[in-house]
Amino acid sequence: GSDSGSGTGDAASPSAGAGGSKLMVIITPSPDNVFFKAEQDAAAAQAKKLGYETLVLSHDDDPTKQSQEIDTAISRKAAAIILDNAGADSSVAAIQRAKDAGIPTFLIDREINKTGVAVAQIVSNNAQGAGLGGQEFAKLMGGKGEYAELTGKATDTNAGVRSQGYHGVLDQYPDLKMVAQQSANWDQAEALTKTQTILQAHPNIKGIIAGNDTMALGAYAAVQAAGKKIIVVGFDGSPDVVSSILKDGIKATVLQPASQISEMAVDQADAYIKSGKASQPEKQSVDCVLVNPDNAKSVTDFAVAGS
Amino acid sequence: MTSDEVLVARGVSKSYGGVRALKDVTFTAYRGKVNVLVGENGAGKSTLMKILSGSEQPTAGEILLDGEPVKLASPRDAMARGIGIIHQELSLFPNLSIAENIFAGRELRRARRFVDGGEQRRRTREVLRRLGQDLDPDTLVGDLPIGQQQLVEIGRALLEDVRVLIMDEPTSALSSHEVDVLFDVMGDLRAQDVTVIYISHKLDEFRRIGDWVTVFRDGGLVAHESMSRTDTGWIVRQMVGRDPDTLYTRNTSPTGDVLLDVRNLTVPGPTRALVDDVSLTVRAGEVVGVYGLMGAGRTELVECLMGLRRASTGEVRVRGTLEPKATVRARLKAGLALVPEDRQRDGLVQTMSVRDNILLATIGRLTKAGLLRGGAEQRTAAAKVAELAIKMPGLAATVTALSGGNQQKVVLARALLTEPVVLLLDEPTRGIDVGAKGQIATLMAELAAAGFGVLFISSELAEVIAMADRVLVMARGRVTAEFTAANVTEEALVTASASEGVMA
Amino acid sequence: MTDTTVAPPAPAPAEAPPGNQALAKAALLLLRGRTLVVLVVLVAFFSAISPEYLTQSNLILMTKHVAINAILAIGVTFVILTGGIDLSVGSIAGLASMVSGGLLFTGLALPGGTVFFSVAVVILIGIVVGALVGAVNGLLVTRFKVAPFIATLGMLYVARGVAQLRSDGGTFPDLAGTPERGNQGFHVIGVDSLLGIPVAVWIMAAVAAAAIVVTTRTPFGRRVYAVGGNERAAVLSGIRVNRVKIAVYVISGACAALAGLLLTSELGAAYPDTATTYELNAIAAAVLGGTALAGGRGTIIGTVMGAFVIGFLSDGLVLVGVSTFWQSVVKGAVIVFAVITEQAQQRLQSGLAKRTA
Amino acid sequence: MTDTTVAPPAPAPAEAPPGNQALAKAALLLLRGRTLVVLVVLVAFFSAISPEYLTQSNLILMTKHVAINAILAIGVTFVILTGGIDLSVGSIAGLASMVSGGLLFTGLALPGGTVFFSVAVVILIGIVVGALVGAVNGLLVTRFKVAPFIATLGMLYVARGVAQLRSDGGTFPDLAGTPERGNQGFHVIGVDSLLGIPVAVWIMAAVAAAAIVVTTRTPFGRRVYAVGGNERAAVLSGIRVNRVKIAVYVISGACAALAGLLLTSELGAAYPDTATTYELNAIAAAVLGGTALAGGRGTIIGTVMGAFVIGFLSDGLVLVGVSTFWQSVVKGAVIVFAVITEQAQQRLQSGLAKRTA
Ligand SMILES: Nc1ncnc2c1ncn2[C@@H]1O[C@H](COP(=O)(O)OP(=O)(O)OP(=O)(O)O)[C@@H](O)[C@H]1O
Ligand SMILES: Nc1ncnc2c1ncn2[C@@H]1O[C@H](COP(=O)(O)OP(=O)(O)OP(=O)(O)O)[C@@H](O)[C@H]1O
Ligand SMILES: [Mg+2]
Ligand SMILES: [Mg+2]
Repeated sequence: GSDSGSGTGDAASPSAGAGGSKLMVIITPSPDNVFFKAEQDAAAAQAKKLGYETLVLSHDDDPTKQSQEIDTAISRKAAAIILDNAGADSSVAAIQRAKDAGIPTFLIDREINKTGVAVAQIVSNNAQGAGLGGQEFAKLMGGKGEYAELTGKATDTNAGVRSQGYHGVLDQYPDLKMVAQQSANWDQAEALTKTQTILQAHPNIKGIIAGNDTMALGAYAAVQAAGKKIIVVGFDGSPDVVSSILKDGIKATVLQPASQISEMAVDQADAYIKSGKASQPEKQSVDCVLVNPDNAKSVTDFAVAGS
Repeated sequence: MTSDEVLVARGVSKSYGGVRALKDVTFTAYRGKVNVLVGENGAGKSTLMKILSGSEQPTAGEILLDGEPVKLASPRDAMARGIGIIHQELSLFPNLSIAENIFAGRELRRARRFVDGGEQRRRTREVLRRLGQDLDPDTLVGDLPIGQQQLVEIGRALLEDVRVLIMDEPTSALSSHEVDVLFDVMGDLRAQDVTVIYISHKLDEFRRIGDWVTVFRDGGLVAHESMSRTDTGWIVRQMVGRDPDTLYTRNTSPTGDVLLDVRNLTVPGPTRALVDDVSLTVRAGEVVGVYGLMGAGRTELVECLMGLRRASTGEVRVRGTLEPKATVRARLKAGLALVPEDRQRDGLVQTMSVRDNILLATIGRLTKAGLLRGGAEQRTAAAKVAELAIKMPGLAATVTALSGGNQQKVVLARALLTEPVVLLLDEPTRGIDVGAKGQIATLMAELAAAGFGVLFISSELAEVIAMADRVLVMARGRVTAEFTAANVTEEALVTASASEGVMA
Repeated sequence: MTDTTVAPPAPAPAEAPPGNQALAKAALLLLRGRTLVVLVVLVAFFSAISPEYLTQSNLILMTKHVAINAILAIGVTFVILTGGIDLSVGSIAGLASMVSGGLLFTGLALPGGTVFFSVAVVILIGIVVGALVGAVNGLLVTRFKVAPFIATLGMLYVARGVAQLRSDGGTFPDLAGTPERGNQGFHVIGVDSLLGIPVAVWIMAAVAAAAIVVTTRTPFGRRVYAVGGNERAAVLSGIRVNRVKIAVYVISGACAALAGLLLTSELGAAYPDTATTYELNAIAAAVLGGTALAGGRGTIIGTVMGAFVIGFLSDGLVLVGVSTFWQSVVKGAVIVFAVITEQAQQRLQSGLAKRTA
Repeated sequence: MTDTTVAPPAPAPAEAPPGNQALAKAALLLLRGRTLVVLVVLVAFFSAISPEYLTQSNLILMTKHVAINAILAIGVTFVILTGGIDLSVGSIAGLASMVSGGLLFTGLALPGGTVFFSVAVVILIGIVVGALVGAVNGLLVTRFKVAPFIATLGMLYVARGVAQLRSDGGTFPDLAGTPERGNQGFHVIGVDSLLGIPVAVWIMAAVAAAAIVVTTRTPFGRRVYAVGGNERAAVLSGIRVNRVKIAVYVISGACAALAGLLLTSELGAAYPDTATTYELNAIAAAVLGGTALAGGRGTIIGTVMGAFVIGFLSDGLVLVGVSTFWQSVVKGAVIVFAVITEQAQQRLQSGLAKRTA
């Protein structure tokens, strides 16, 4: 192997990655989305608390860049990698490479399409969360009327999972009619213009359900500009949407406990480094919480107080 | 058709847009002879050669090679048939070495696939030596002075296996020694039965080497003779179509104050000073000609006067005031204006209309509250067009739709609008037809009569002699002689232009 | 869009020469107004598919969407007219967005405390920042002789990085301002309407009108064309070429900043990825509208038409529900196709000139 | 990386002229090898900060990361040498990735059933697709006289759209192949190592070596420089300029496809956004390495060095944990800075020529 000089012997052994290293590498999508920033910050804070050095990187949703960053983690002989990955399929090889080099990876937020590669895949239960969001949306709509859906980047698994989760609920209402579905690539400005155009084609739309909060914010800006009363529901539980909910703007969102997931991942990584074996099953999901005007006050930084 | 007629152009015509560059020309080149082609600028010589070498297609007519009609669709075609050419405008690659230039497009190969760099270098060195040059074949052509670049271009043609070699003004930047070497080479070629077509403006030169002479005028072939049956006077008469003296209007206005006073101007250059300690004056009402061979530094002189180049030493006074600031704007303001040598490259904005081109230098004056006054623009431009008798489809026409002479007048009109006191004209008659030349001469005389000073550059003996009140001769950056209209002769100009010495 | 907007890609041609090439001339006219033709075809096509396309409200909305790209493209057109290129406009828009958004949301932290500026001042500062970045581009191009492609490519990265650093990647979520701070009203430029037309459209119209006046009616405009048409001739005519070049990059930067601010106002939030990759759309609009990348040829009206084509095309594809992927293919094909027709036009034109000269 | 790789931005100059400008000449040498100098400075800087930077394993790793961009940049260098530009290489890489990924994962559906090809054939098909797309670029530029910037900008959109349509936006997740299908082994090019060096690095070395031979030792290579140096003279020399131009776009397309395949193999999955915006990095590498955008000047070695600078810089910034935002700023600044030093070099060089000639 080319990883000579690591001095840790058998690279395949699960505990080899420790090698005395106190470095935890945290890789997420670009922190210019608050959600990922919260995720990064929580992981880094928890790792520091447990006495690790941290290297915080961002892959900007480019699997190649992620792959190169994982290489860097390998060459810096990280003790563990905490990863919010860039693609369910296109991340597998890189994570496998880390495993082969004896470095355990703990996935957060997004799953990959393979088990036995990462030590843990701790994700918020997107399907369950989308179910919650769908139910709330249906309730707000009164079970009938036209609506539009903004989906995330087509290459992102969560985009598909959430959309399916929404439809699992919404399709049961015969009077709820989806009149438009467009991808806004998770982007705020794109959500704005696409919503405006959709509203032109379908002026009777009563609601818009979005695959994440950034797009919900873009959609809501379009709704406001059109001077309409349209129900907007998002996903993530970002502070901006929470404050919009408090101001009677966006109606609801589904909070993913980002900070909690990050902390769990770091704790499990720590346990794994110390004991050499996994303390939890690989697939773990943390339930999402619906945020609406009833509980929005108690939400801070991707966590609901008392939940 | 005798077997001696290698290459024949029969009934060839060529038009560029509206310009008829060649009108039904039938030209013959004889085997193993040096066939000289002469004619004034713009007579159509290069156009015919471009057709014979495949880089232009005739509008009408045909080409016969060894009596067979051939189609020369590209330079490649012509080369394949053994026709090589040295272009008037250097067509070299400044980014490549001498050897690579010489073998561009027909590289020597090793193992079929690879360039044989060693052999190319060897043969390049050989051909350069044949031309009397001891240059490193790996030197970048862009780093060579113009004269040596011209030799590289010649070397390239010599290395081709040619039956017909066209040389379009190959000596324009060569020293007399280099010309001698070249003529020896041409002698060898002739001995090897290679047919040479040779174009030159230098009467004394081509009379030495030529076997046949063909004279072009205004796109047509006017005479074709064995060199031995001609003399210089005959050739000039054929070229001009009338006595050289009646062609141009001479300035007769009295001279006034010194308008332009240049002292000890030097422009440094890569190898030697481009302009070397030049002093001169131009008075009101005076037309001063500057004669010299190509590369003598005349263009650099006027460019420096205009602020386009930095002088290392020297003073420039306009109307007695020292002008220390050498920017184009400052010199324009002081009252100088330049009509550049290469109007396509330096003069015209090809994307603009006639009107916008005329007004370009003075557009700032035609505003009201910061906005252009369309009416004033139209009037100002129209007035100049009328004054200079510019022929054109309309003020809004793109300037490229005009003929060469009229394009030249557009640049002149722009210069005149800046209200200069001294006009600098660099080769104002280059590339324009005989009629337009006469008009430019008349214009210069009129300008002088109106109190301007005129300094013009020319490479044509007859023209300087006929138009200038005073002639300065430049060679190697220096002024080597000065003549008045009364004592100037062709011989004296030619001698002074080849001189290495400085005027006493 | 009256028919006076038929954009000639070059200054008006020669006064009509006599001759009976009526047919050829009709074809030429069609090609000259090709951007308009493409636009009309697009509108006809989409309104045949979707009845909502040709409604007043949708036209207004699409025009509003066009506004951002049109303003970017107008700025870029100035640069391209001089023979340069500006790849940094998207990043400049993002930077201006973050600078102004930050001033509205968090204010300016000074030693004496945090200062808030009125919306007008904030907008002004945003535009000045854009102009300054443009000036840096201009200096790199003129003073340091860096190729425009490289200078503005470097700036693309630098300005985007600085925009992200401004908030450490975060979003400034609320730009509404408060009465105490005296900075309310930022929504006016991006959200509000005046006489039924969005303010952003009025701004685009104002920018376009100003740009048309500058390019066609001022000495500066003439010099821009001259520098792009033949730089050496421009120098010899006493034009301070470097100044003109710096000025066009400043204009481009200022336009980019303005576009960034409109986008930000519309969204009600400033995020550092604002207008990422918008530079390609802006350049495409200019070229579609007949601006030659070699410089010297092009019109503002053409550029605006180009932006309309791109915008009406994108919105139409969304309206009829075409997938993003096809949107990409169609857009690329339309750009290349439009430029090929330009070639045809030039050939036809010079052919015509030959016959009528 | 021995010192023979000091990249002269232009073919070797005249034999050193005599003279005692030793100092000026030392400075010139330094500037001529500036890409190497920048690289050495980078390495020194990062290894001072992080002990892991200068380990054998990290150097091998970084070189592997460089490979993709280097191969893209080598292809683009050919195009730039002729005076063109290729903005479509990132999209071509993505398209090749999806075509080959699709062939491995789902096979080719024919009327008679689904056919699977061996890995070698799949790779070949991917590269041929890239070459064909390049040929279309070349035809647009030569036959239809579309400016290279626009032709390849259009292709940037079209090829990306087609890549996305190939899988309707999805990913081909598993490219391992199966023994029955006889298509195992795709991981070899992107994952495996040979003699301790990743196969991708060997491939980069092979591509670079071939490109060096082609540019410096073959008639075709000389013609590429000739076309970029003086197109008119090239025509007059009988060089078939259009063929040369088409060929360079084909080379660029093929290199882009190869880079896309390496990337895909490394990731073990093909997704349609592969290599998005990589074109800018590739062009930046070429220019950093001394390739002139005007054409005619540049070397493959310089380009490879440029790719090393960009790659070692990025990886170094990642290794020491600099935020993405600063990475962007630093990268932009380095690109511009390197080109400014090139200007300085040229001035110094011509100054020197003046004094020594
Ligand atoms: N590409 C072109 N487009 C338009 N007109 C042209 C072109 N080339 C030449 N001409 C015109 O054709 C005529 C003949 O030009 P040509 O170059 O053949 O003259 P020449 O006899 O070689 O002159 P010189 O002695 O100056 O070289 C001139 O009027 C010139 O302006
Ligand atoms: N780019 C250049 N590089 C090197 N040497 C040059 C360059 N340009 C001009 N020279 C040299 O400078 C001198 C003057 O050149 P130039 O051709 O401008 O003179 P000129 O008298 O104006 O000639 P022309 O009759 O062509 O107008 C010549 O020795 C020439 O070789
Ligand atoms: Mg000629
Ligand atoms: Mg001259």
